[in-house]
Amino acid sequence: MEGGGDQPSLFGDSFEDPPPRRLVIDIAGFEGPLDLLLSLARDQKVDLSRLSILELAEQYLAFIARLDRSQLEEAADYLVMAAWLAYLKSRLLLPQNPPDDEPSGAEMAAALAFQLRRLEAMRALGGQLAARPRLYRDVWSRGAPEEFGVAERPVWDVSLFTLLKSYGAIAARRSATALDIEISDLYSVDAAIARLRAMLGDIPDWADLQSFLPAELHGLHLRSAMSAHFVAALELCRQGRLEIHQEAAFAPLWMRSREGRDE
Amino acid sequence: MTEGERLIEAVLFASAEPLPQEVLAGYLPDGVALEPILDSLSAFYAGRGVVLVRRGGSWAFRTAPDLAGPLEAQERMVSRKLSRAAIETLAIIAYHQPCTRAEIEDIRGVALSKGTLDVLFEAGWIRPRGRKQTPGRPMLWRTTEAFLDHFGLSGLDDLPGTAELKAAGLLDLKPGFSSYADRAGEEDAPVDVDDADRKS
Amino acid sequence: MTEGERLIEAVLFASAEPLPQEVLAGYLPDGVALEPILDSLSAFYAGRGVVLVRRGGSWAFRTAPDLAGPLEAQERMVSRKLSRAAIETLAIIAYHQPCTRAEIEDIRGVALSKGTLDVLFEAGWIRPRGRKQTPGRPMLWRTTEAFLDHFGLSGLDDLPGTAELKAAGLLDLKPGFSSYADRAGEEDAPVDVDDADRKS
Repeated sequence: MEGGGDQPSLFGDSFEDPPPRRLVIDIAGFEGPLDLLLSLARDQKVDLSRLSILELAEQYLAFIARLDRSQLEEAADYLVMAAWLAYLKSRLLLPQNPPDDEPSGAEMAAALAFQLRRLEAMRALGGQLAARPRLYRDVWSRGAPEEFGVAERPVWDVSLFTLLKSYGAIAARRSATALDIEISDLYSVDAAIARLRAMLGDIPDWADLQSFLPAELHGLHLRSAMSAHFVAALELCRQGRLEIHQEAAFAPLWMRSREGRDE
Repeated sequence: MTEGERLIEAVLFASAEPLPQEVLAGYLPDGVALEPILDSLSAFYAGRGVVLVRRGGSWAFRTAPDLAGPLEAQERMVSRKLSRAAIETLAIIAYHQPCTRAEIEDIRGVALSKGTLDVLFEAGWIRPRGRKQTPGRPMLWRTTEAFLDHFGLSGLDDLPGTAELKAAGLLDLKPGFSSYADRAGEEDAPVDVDDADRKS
Repeated sequence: MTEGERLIEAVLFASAEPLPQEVLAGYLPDGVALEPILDSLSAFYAGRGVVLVRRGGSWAFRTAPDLAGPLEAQERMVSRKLSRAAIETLAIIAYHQPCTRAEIEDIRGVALSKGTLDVLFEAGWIRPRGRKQTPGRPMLWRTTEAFLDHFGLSGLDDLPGTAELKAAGLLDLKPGFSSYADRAGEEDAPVDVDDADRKS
């Protein structure tokens, strides 16, 4: 990827919110990149301690390459793992001395192998646990419990789960009734009109609308400035103070001042 | 001990009702007789803390009648359910303590009925502690050590915060209702795939 | 058979739930020790159709696990089928406890989805207890006695394979090779409920 840095583009992507962070994407039935790796490792049909991490990295990258874009767009975890494995691969293939503060390729591979063995062990234990004789499925308690004692002592039947769930419900209810409206910090159309109007003298010839955006903005602020300036340009055009043209859809928007151009 | 004896012992133990002989016989493999098994189990349990008794044509385990005295001497635990209002009130006190009755009502959005605080007080989970320095000087409520004990908490600090409740799936905040803002939080800035396309 | 043995046998037999040792000891006259009684009863019932089992600090009579097949006709409480993620998470907590949500996510290499921790918590098999003394002070999760009872374990030391896993270093909670999962939620931003929600 070339340049660009941390400034997201204004076009290309929608203005929608990013996907929720905890969304777990099921790629072909896998539960996360580690699960996919473990499954690929099993296909090597060797003991996990003698696994070829290099081969595994290649298999993972090949698997990811086969997925279509629509699946990948939402699966950031898988892509980050792919990037990490590509880096690991380069480290393993070109074993130069890493800087002091970075692990060597062999260390990285060992850490990954450990992760896989630990996950496999936990998965096996989960299976063993689920297969144990379970209460009220395989094993039963006294069917006719008896109670003795004349004096009664009440035992309140309420669990921590019930208590917390109940508080969760109250908190949700409360938050639904209180609507806080925060002051907008996005770029407004009014501000953009005022700004463009002041700059009209600086646009004697065709210039890209984007080059007139305030330089210090990022992220949503930048996007809001872009849309506000676009609307502002249309308004100034309507007032006959600005001309706009665009060569094709999604191409840059050119504009120039009509000040002093009146026939 | 034979397999037949083990099986009949387990069946009688787990049953909620006395079991008729025909039902018991149904558990045994063909050709295994029930009577010798019941005889040997009765003989075995005679004189123990639990005895095998026959009620008409049915059989059941019961605690030995002579133990009634020593067993009665202990308090009997009776399980009781707490009302929803009481649970909610307890949760509010736990999270907002010290707080007054009016504050609880404000948070729940309904008036507190007379018995609700009483039940929690009798259970030993809340107690009044001081008064609020506002007109009327209302009592302030707090939770007790017994509250922590019952819920297995090592301290009030163990109670999960709202973010943690949410993470554990115990708090469902419907987005869009809680606040309205068209502000750009830096960390939430949408990540754009087309970074490279940006003209500079 | 001693009177103490008869009493404890009767009390345990009469209860569907495991009883804590302190409760059992309450039934014995002063000066009578509980441990030898429990030892002799367990030895006595070993191999029978009904067995005496330890569940953490509590004891209960249960049908022998090998009779599951023949007892099939007994009423079953069908519990919700556990997802693979839930079973794995339960195993991780059981073997690494106490551990935080982030540690579980690190071992599984994926963020915990909704309906994993809360299902286990609701079943009564896990509970939060204490907080880790690291930045953000995340909650620590542990298994409960109900977990032991459900899975037929006499204690955490009864979990299979612990020694081997330990020897292989697989019970280390060392973080994984890269922190690729975005776990901004729970650990970094504890919300102070008191301050946020408190009305004054």
